[in-house]
Amino acid sequence: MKITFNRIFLMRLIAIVVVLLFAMVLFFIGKQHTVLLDNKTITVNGEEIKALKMVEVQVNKLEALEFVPRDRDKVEVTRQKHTITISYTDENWEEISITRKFTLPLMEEMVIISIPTLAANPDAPQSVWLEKYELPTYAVQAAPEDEVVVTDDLAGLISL
Amino acid sequence: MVLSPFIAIGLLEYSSLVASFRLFATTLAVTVTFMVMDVRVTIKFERIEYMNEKKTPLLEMKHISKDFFGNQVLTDVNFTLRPGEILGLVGENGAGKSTLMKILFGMDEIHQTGGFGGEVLINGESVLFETPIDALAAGIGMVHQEFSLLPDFTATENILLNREPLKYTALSELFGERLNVLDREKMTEISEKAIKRLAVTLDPEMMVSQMPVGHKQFTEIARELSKEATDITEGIKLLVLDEPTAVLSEQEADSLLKAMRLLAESGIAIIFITHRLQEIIDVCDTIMVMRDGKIIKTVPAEGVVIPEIARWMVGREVKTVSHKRAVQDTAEREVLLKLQNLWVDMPGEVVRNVDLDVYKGEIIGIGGMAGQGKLGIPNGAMGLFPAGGKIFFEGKEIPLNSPRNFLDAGMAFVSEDRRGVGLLLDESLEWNVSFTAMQVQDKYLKKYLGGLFKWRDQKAIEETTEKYVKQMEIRCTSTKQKAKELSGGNQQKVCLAKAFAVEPKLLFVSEPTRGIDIGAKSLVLQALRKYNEELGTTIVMVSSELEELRSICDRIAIVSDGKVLGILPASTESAEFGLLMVGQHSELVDGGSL
Amino acid sequence: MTLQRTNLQKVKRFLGNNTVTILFLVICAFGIPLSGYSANYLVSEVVVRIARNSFLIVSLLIPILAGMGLNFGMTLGAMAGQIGLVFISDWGIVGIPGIVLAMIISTPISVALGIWCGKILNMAKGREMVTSYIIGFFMNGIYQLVVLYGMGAIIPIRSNSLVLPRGYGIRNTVNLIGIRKSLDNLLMIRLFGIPIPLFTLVVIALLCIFILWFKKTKLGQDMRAVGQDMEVARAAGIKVEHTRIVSIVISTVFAGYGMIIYLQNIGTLNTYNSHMQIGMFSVAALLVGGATVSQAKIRNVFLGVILFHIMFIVSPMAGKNLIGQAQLGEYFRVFVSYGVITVSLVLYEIRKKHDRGIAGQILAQEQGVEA
Amino acid sequence: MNVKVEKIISTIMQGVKSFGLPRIIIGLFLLLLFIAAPFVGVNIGTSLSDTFNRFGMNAVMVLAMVPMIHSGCGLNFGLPLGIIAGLLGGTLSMQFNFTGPASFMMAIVFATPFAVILGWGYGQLLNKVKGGEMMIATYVGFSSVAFMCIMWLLLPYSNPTMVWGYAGKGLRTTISTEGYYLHVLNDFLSIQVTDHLVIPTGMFLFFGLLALMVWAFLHTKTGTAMTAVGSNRTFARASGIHVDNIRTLSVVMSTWLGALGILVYQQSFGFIQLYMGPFYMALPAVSAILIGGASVNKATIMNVIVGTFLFQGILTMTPSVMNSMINTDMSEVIRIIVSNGMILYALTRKTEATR
Repeated sequence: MKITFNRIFLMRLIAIVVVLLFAMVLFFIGKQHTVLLDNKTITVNGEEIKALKMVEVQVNKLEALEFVPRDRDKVEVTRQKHTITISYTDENWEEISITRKFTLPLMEEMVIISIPTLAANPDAPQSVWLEKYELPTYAVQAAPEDEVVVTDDLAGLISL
Repeated sequence: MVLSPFIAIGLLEYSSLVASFRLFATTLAVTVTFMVMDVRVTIKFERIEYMNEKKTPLLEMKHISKDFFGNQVLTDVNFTLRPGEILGLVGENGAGKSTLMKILFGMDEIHQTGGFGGEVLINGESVLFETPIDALAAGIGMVHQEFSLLPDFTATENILLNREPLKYTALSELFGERLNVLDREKMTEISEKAIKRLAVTLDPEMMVSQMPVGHKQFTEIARELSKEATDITEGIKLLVLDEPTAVLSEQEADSLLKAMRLLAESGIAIIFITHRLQEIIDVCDTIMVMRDGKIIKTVPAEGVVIPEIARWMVGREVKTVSHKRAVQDTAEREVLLKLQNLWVDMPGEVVRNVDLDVYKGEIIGIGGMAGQGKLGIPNGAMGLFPAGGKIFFEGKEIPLNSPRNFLDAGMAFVSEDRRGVGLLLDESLEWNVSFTAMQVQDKYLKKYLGGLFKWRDQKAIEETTEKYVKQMEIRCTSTKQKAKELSGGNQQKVCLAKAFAVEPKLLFVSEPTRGIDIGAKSLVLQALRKYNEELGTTIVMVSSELEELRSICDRIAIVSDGKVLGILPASTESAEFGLLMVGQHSELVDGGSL
Repeated sequence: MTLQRTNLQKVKRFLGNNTVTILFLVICAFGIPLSGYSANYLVSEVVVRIARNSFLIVSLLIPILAGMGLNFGMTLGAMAGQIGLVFISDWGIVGIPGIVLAMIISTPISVALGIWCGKILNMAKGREMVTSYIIGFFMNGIYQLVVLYGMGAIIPIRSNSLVLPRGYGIRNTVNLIGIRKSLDNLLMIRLFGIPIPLFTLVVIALLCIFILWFKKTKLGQDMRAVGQDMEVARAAGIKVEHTRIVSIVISTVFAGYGMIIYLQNIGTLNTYNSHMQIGMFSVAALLVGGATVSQAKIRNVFLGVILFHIMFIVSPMAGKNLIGQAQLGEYFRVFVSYGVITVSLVLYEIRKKHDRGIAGQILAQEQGVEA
Repeated sequence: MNVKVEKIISTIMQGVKSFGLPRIIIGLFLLLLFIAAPFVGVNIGTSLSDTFNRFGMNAVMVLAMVPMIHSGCGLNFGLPLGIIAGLLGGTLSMQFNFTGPASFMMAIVFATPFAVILGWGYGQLLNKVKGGEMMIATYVGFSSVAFMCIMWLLLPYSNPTMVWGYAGKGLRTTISTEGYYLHVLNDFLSIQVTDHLVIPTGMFLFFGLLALMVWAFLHTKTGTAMTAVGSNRTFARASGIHVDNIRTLSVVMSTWLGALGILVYQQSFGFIQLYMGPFYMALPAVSAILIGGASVNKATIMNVIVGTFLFQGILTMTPSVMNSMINTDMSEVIRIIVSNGMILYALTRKTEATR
């Protein structure tokens, strides 16, 4: 095939580039991340940070979640930039509300946010209280038996 | 108006005249000399004027020659065509008209068979068209005999097929200009303009499938006319009409002729190919008669009469009519086959209403122009195409549309379509020769259990095949060879052998020599002749070559427009047949419905 | 030169031309009361199915325009769409962006498969349908090779929920929870208590408008020309082969999009058999709507979806109420689906032959007049 | 010297051409599998035995392609229709409690009228749609299978080994032929060559008998006419042949052979598969005869034998060898690609000038 750099070739090139860019944008805005919210007593650098007694957490404008100690819940979000708002009452019966912005790494399926750490260091960089999370490996090994693949398309005929 | 070659010839004569005058002048008085000089000067002057006026003819074909594998079909054809001139091209089938047009259009067929000799000039420039598309781009249009129209498109859509004016859409930037939208208004405008030039009434929005035939023809012509000059193509300058009136009614034909005159007046040159000679005389400026690949005559149309053209067409007084059987008194002979009101629906070949008596023991020829129905007669009688009417064989009526009854009655048919109907191309010669006889007459079979099992008798088949291979001089490696590997002539012989194996009382032979070389031709004809003489088999032979019919037949029926126009003894002069073919008949005609 | 037809003949011709549709009307007329479903339920089911299936069926229209018959090779597009969905599921792209990205991924695959399919069909002129049907089967083998053995081994797939426990190959079913109904729910309105996925319907409407517009383009005109007579089109300088390939490519690409729309509604992907049946059901629905091998209009699509799917919905229940076996109804609808295609194809061939005989009738008539 | 080499090469090329490139590739592939088999621990005897067995099981169904190809009806994608006749014969024979070899004979007897009637109707239909046979045959096959699904549920069969236990009516999806005609042909005169290699003589003989019948038929007057109809329909018509009748006859023969084919298959396989079982049975048979060198309008008994052996050989050998070699069973995928690829190849080839 002979490639001629005429107008239509250029147009097509531009179109392909635009579509590819658009696909990338879609990747950014459509990628789903699971954010685990954790309210557990945690030890960071030998220093123990206690779980909060009662805390309400809202990510973006999703429904607010309530946590008691040792609670863990998750929210599913798309895009990378998000805000988290936690409101709790401290020992002095003071209502404290912290709002933080955070950015999720693009290829991360799942991250965990430690609410006590965030409450303790509201101004610290996000790496202090947000880290990536991987499912424990035993969950995968729990299903050893091989799945039988049914390639017979007649099955689909009856049950459509 | 006079055609240029004539001028040239005229000039030659004049100049020799002039030379002799000059010779004279040296011995005669000075005044005489002056006079002669004067004449000479005027001639010269005239010539210059002429050359100025028609410096470059629109189309000039010089020394065109063409052969198909050694078979010469065109020899040294020369002619010129000026803008606005209508040239009538006539000739019998196979005279070379269509080959000439194919050369003009640069058809693939020509290039694949080794090109052609000579030169084609357009506006004085030598051109060589690679494809018909090139020819179209140079402003040459052709209207074919078969319509190349799309039935479910309107006239406008057909006229502008693949040349539609477009409206810009943004998507075309991306996907090419084929995604531009058709500009319907402009399309109608262009087609209306083209139709107007023809001065006919034709609804541009009418679907082609619903048009009468004449309108289809006009649509085709309008398509050519609508080709306007663009930067890559030129507007239509030359129009070739290949038998445009063949399918038209008289009225339609008349309006077509009028339209042609109109076009010519607007400067378009037309090459008009037709078998209706009166039309040629009516509409053409010049008539060019071809025969055997040569131009026989090029004359101004004025003052020419039909018999003259017919004579030119059929031409040579044939010396080699190989036999002259005494023409017997036909009234007393037994009628073997009788066709009554036969109609046949065969594509491109309509038989409307044929009445024909075939006498026992004779060879009767059926001739006529292409597409007039001569091929339809045997095909319909045999039942290969839907037919109606009545056939009587030996006094009994034979049901139509049933090949089996036809064969059972003792008739056989050698089809003109060798590859399609005549042969099992993928099977051996043995099968081809023996099949029909085996199926119809239970020949070459061994019977077991009282005829319950009919086993193919390989030995009998081989023997018969070998017999015919010898008898007909079929050139093959063995009787096991596949039919498709044989040459055309040998295939034809196999077809005949197949028919002979049935030992019919009456044999239909359709175009037995089409597409085979001269040697094979005479062998085939001899075989037919011999078969007729030795076994008394009646033969009905259909051929488009009149001379061939005349050389072998007793009587010849001429078919035109799906009807038998007349039957003449084979010994009648060619010119009479020529007249009959073009619809003029004399008193010699002795039968057929007129 | 047309034959004059009596009124009776006209009625006969109308019935003959619409046999399948009328047959279906009768089936539905009997089936609906037998099934005992409420009108409301039926209408909402039919609306769902219109939204789900129309796009796929519309993708069949363009090859018919180009005279290539019913494109059983649309399964190729369905495969491409499924591959797109597998990728976005693996990458975790959800919602509308996921759907659009799946479409973008499916496009080059569809185009490549379409070109290949078109080239093969050009080699098998005159028997496009049976060839495209076998192409579907053949490509299914290649698809399995890629998805069952290539994915996870050569083509990186990270998600454990997709890959078979053995480490490569995609599981039987892929949960499309991320994009499930995201197109349908984007603009869901309720009319008389019937949920209407307006956005999906708008997408389908846009496609229909595109098809109508496409018929007016030069390319559409060329396809019509090629569909009617390849030789005449070629003589006019239209690139016949290329045009035919383009028609198949367009069909394949749309089939891919259609499959994605179809599956976002269903919500689960049966990796190894979703695509195979889709060709058959789409073809059957189109034929039920009154289309033929050589002619199909947009109204055939919608009439077809409605009638075909009413039959589909009611037959198990009708079977149960009539004989006491729901399975009977299930077999019945399979039978009807295939039967419809058979009857349509047979009627088409017979009519083609009949039309060829018309010249003879005219001649006979002429004789009658003259005699 | 050079000329000689060229000559040899051209002879080889000629040979390759006449035998067909796809066949050579498939043949070499099969040979390779047989060579590789001992190295990866697959027993040649068992493999051969399996191949023979499957050859016997399928050969008759492949033979059922021959009459229709000969008469120009194209590849018999409507084979399921014949299979249905066979299924009716088999189930009826069991219903009337014929056992042992008698049940097989009776199955054939019962199947024959169904095959004739169905084949006749199918033939009439195909005569109406000349030129579009293959697509319509495919769908006739499919819709008849779906129709029979309904009938299997409704027909009043009562033999308890055949009907659903809980309902007492409606046939099961698979019915064991044990006690009826299981292995009646397989065991007839079977030869135990080694521990692993058994030759199912009876099945071969049965196939041989049918093949001989077909071969003999093609040498009779009517058989000759059938070949001619397939080779050039117009020629046959011009020779007084009633083309439609010949075509119908060929379809009836194909259908009947299909019915016998499925009975042979069942007696070896051990089960009658009803409902959607026969759905895709046509495709392997079609591709087998194509692999054997047949085209859309030419086929011989030799094509049947070679094709069935190659196709079934590959089906037998690939799973065992591949599994042992790379621990993956890709045979199903290979089967799909090879068989459908073969059909595509045949469909895209320009058929002979006569058609």
